[in-house]
Amino acid sequence: MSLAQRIAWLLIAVIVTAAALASWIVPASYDRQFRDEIQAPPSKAHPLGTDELGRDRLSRLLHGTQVSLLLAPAAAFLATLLAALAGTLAGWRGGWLDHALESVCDLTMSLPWMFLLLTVRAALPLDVAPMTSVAITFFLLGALGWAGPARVVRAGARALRDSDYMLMARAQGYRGWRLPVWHLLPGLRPVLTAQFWTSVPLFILAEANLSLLGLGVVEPMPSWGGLLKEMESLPAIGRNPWILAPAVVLLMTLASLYVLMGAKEEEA
Amino acid sequence: MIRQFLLVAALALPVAGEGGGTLRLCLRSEPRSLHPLEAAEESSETVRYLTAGVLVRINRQTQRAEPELARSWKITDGGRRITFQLREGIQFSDGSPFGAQDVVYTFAELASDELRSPAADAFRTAPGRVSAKALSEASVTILLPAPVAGLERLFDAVAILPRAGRSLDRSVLGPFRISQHQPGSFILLERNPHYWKKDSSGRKLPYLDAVRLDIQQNREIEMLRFRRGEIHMINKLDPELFERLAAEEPGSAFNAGPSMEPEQMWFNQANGSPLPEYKRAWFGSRNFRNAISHSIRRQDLARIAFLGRAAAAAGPVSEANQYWFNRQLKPRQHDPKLAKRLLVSDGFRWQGSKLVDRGGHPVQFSIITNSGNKTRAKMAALIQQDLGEIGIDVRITPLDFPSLIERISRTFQYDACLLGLVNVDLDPNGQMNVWLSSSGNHQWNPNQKSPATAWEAEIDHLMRSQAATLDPERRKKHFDKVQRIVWEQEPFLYLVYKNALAAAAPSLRNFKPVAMFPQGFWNADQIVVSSTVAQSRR
Amino acid sequence: MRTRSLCPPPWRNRAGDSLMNSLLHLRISAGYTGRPAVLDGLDLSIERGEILALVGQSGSGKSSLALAALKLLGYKGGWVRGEVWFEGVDLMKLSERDMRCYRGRRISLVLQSPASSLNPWLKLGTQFREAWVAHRPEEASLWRCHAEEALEWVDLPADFLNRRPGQVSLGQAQRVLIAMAILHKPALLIADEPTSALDVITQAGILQLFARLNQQLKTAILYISHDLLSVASLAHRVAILEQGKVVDSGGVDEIFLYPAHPFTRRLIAALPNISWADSLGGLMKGLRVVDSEATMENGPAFAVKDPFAVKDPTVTASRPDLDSTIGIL
Amino acid sequence: MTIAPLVRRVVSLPLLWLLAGFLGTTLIRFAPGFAVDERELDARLTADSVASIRQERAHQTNPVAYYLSFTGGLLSGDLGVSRTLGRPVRELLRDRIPVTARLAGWGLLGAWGVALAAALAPVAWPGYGLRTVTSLAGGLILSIPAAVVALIFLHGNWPREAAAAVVLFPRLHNYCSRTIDHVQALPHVLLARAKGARPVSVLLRHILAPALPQLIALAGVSLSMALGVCIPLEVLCDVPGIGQLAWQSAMGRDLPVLVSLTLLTAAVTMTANLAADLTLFALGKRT
Repeated sequence: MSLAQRIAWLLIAVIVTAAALASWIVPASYDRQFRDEIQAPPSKAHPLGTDELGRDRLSRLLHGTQVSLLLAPAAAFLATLLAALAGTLAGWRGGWLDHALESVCDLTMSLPWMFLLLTVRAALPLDVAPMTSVAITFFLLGALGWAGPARVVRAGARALRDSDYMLMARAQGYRGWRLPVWHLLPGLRPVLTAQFWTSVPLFILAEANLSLLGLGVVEPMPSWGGLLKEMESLPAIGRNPWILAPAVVLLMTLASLYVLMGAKEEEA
Repeated sequence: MIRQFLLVAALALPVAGEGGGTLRLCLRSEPRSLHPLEAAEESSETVRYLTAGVLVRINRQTQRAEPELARSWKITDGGRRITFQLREGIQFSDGSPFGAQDVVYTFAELASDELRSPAADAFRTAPGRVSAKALSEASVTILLPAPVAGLERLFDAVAILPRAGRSLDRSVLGPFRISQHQPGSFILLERNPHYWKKDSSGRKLPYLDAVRLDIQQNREIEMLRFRRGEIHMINKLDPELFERLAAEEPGSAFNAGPSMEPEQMWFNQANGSPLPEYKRAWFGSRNFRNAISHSIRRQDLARIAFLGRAAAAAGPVSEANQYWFNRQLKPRQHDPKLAKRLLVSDGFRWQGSKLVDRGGHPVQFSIITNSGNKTRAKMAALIQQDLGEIGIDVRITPLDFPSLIERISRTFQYDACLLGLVNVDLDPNGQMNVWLSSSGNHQWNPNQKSPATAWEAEIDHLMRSQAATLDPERRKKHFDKVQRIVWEQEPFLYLVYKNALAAAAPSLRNFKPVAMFPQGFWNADQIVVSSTVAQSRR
Repeated sequence: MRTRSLCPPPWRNRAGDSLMNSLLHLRISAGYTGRPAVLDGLDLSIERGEILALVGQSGSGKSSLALAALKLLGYKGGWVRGEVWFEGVDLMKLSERDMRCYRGRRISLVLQSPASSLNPWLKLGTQFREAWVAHRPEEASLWRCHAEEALEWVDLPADFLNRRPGQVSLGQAQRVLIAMAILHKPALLIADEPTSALDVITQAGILQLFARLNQQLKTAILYISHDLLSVASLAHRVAILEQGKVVDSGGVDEIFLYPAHPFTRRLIAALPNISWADSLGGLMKGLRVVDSEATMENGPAFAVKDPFAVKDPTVTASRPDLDSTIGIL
Repeated sequence: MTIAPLVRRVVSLPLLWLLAGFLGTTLIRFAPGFAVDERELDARLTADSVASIRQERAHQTNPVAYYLSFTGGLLSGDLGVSRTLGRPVRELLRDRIPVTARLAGWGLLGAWGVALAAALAPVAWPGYGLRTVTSLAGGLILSIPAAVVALIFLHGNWPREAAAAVVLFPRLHNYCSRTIDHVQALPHVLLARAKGARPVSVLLRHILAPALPQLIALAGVSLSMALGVCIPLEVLCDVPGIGQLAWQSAMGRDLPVLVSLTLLTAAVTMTANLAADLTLFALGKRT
């Protein structure tokens, strides 16, 4: 294992542990408002300072990490899974099915899904638990984000379908659904992993944007997306650079994942 | 240093022959309509304010009606008729003369059935039509279907149009006229060469050569452009941006004191709402509402959400409204003991730290608010914690505006709503639709066939009587009573009045912001952009 | 565009260098980042005009060595350390730009998979032209003439220049690649398992071609393969690669008939038993070198330098029944 | 690929396009707050006025009927009148499409340039850790909200097109670099290098050209990506383009505008993808 990989593992381990142990290691609950210490700079009591409502930033960061690390990959996984299924099916079966899926992709990519999200919000009761509403958000994002990747997967599946090793698999007597599932999907793994990792940060950010529609993470629950949105008041960052902490953590997580993923691919 | 300079500058006026420069500021949305009679929201009203000539102008500083195109007026027929004596020798911006026919034409347009705007609706207090008749070339009489108290104030919003056949864009009576409109981008107003007003030294107003209104939604960017010197003025500045500016350029930050726009919260008491019976009982109880009100730390809302640039609110009228403010009402103090007492008297009790009602239902409700408003989101979070302290579980749900409106006006699927109201009219008649129980804008329980409660019936009565009398003293007494009932019953929990904050470049002279619309440029015809200072800034 | 004159004449000897006598002398370690070294202190030299076969199991670093010699390993995510002496110059010290003057001009490469070694998007002619112009920009217009000559060497008609890679067979593709490799009459041709993707008949043709190139163009060939049969028929010398080191080397006969190193023995023993060894011997004996052009065309498929120009009599003695095997062949 | 499926696609495209419009209409129609107007909250309006404002939207409540009348108007080039801005949709689009086209076009051009450069650089100069640098840069930019990128560019007073390019870059880079890595690992690239081919030639002829099919497919997708990116950029930077219009109309549930925009997006997406496929087909025939 190279040094970079060691560092990557270490970082991931630290971030995951810190998030998992958030409730124990932070000085205060993420929603506790220290109203006399608003926008406080980092101190012993609040290592990353406090936010506009006097809430401990470190606590919010770690709890937000919990939410985002759990749900964004889940959404990315869902999207990738759907893309894999649709793409493989289209690329594998070809013919009218391919044609139909192509059309559905085209449709999916051009419809104003925002309104569906709004409709879902309207259908939900207003007082659903914050976590439920976040989970629903991510689920919807995942369920809607498959079309673009599906096209890519389809192209890959096409190429693989005609490859020698698929022929081998056929020669070995595989047939029916086993063929695409056991032989095509593994072949598509690089495409799918790439897809997966690219979409994780996109989902994190999409969640932040959805808060605007009332479908994201709601007060007082934190999430990376919501914390990243604080960066929108740029001049404030100049004076309180610790606002960047969530971005740094996200970047470290992503960078580590890239390094580890790269290593995995080289092995493969 | 800058401050001192400003004091000197404020007296300085442009030297004869020198232009007053171009004033640049931002509109926060594309105006819905540039037709002055249709103006209904802030952007359109801004354009109307800057371009339109009116018969009577409410002086934004003194809050009194002053003669404008009308030299004088007289109200007769118990408040149904108003007769104006017009100024003579006034020309439209295209040079054509202004006369009684223009006023008659304007009111004929205003009475048109298709026209749906606040300016028009203000005259539709009863069935029937408004009719205007020219008595002479310089005198007009206008007859209303029913008496209106404070009638003259309505004319502040009525732009006088040129009589039929002339271009609406080119012929205006206000200090500026539209010279260029790039939809979605900007509106350029140029000086009206035939504007009738002159300053004390006899120099023609306005001083400014032009006003450029850039359409700019984002507040951060507006601030950024201000710092760069690209715009000269910001109205209704966010507290956060104000603080930043005050720290860095104290001479540019102006605080005109509490505005007229309250932040308020109310519970859903609508008849047709799908709420469970026990929630209706909570929200319908005065004790419950008062208890909630006493549990909220208004000082914290002002201090934290508004960074101290707001004042705790007691009622629907802020102290900025000099005449109608009810000085006897004080904002409700944070008093958890009193709140608990009130709750106990209604049969509420605590299970552990959680509040439950008589039937054992845990007290939990959601507050909806419009998404994208940072200050309101902060208020909601503060309220959430405040109410959490007495064992109430509050959920905050930000919704986009149409969804929110649908819930509060159609489906009534909500528990409580946190919203700010825009109050442009000083007169209580402007709030008539809010207080009449039969009205659709009676938010907590709209469109009632008959008043649901005795106190609502009393408000109805008081509002009607204040509108029926012309005696300002008696009107004030009635409306003070309305304010007191509202304070006692709290159908609306008034939280804070945010301050009217503004930013103005040092190059601006005669900048005197007020709390009332249009805050910074109410005296636009007298503002000067000094080119020397503007250059040195760059 | 850079002109050729900026490149140092690569074949000029540098006096006083002990390594300059060999055509190519490698003393290198190489590997891929994040993994154990593939080549570990490897020492290998190849003389002018010689065919050296490099034999080893798959994964022993044979292909890495081929790339390392051309300093191409970096493009595969690998690293090389050590010295690569070629015609008296340490290639490791050359810049990438100078290195390019060697690639394709003094040292050529032929790869295992002819199908994918040709850019499917370009006409063969274009690819020839590129190979030519890369080193002779001043004579760019002459590319066709030289390409046709090279094609003639590999027995392909000139109209191949107009074809696309998709329009030629596997064997033809490999010949095209070889033609491209000899375009500049290089001193050294590195062939990395050039026949493994081909059928037996085609293989034979290619091997024959290598032998002819070696003889007529005096091109030294580094023949990398695990196909012992082809090694035996083609190479002058064999080097055995195991775990990144050359563990055994010597003349073909020495290695095959008297394998000294245990690994070599294992390698030989893995050949299909007696009959294989027999046929091997027979092959070596039977395919005596045919020098003339005439025999090239009509004679046996393999043209090999006679490995049995024997000094050691025991070799023949121990294999009494060789003649009969020839009959079978 | 044979020509038959392509022909079928070209033929079915208009139908699909109309379907997209209809589905869009339906989605918008059933979104909450469809029938409301902000003006209803204006206490200065009389009950009659509010009622008549409510009435204005009544005829748009049946999506089928509305869409039929909309497509009817479409035939004569009439896209209806925006209900929030009060102007004909056609005029709005005419004013705004060039603005967005410029923004998205330059943004795409820049993003593609940088993405390709970032994907090719590690191939041209291997072993300097360039790959790590570029993918980290991509990851970094990917994790900055588009709104923040827009604000940074506004603060720096840099062109908005560059902001669009920055937002688009990481989304393209990942695919580009993967495709190019894949191609550059093919033997013919190695062989081209072994021939001594000039690096530029290796990059262009031996790496970029074979990667073209995937890149073209991505180019098709990137067009709709660019439209998506234009929304936050235009809203934040107040660029009077399609993206800003889309956002404003969404907030106002402006059905005529939104349906037109849906059709526009669908047309762009579908033609881009079709164009990509046709190009591939043409290229496929050549090889």
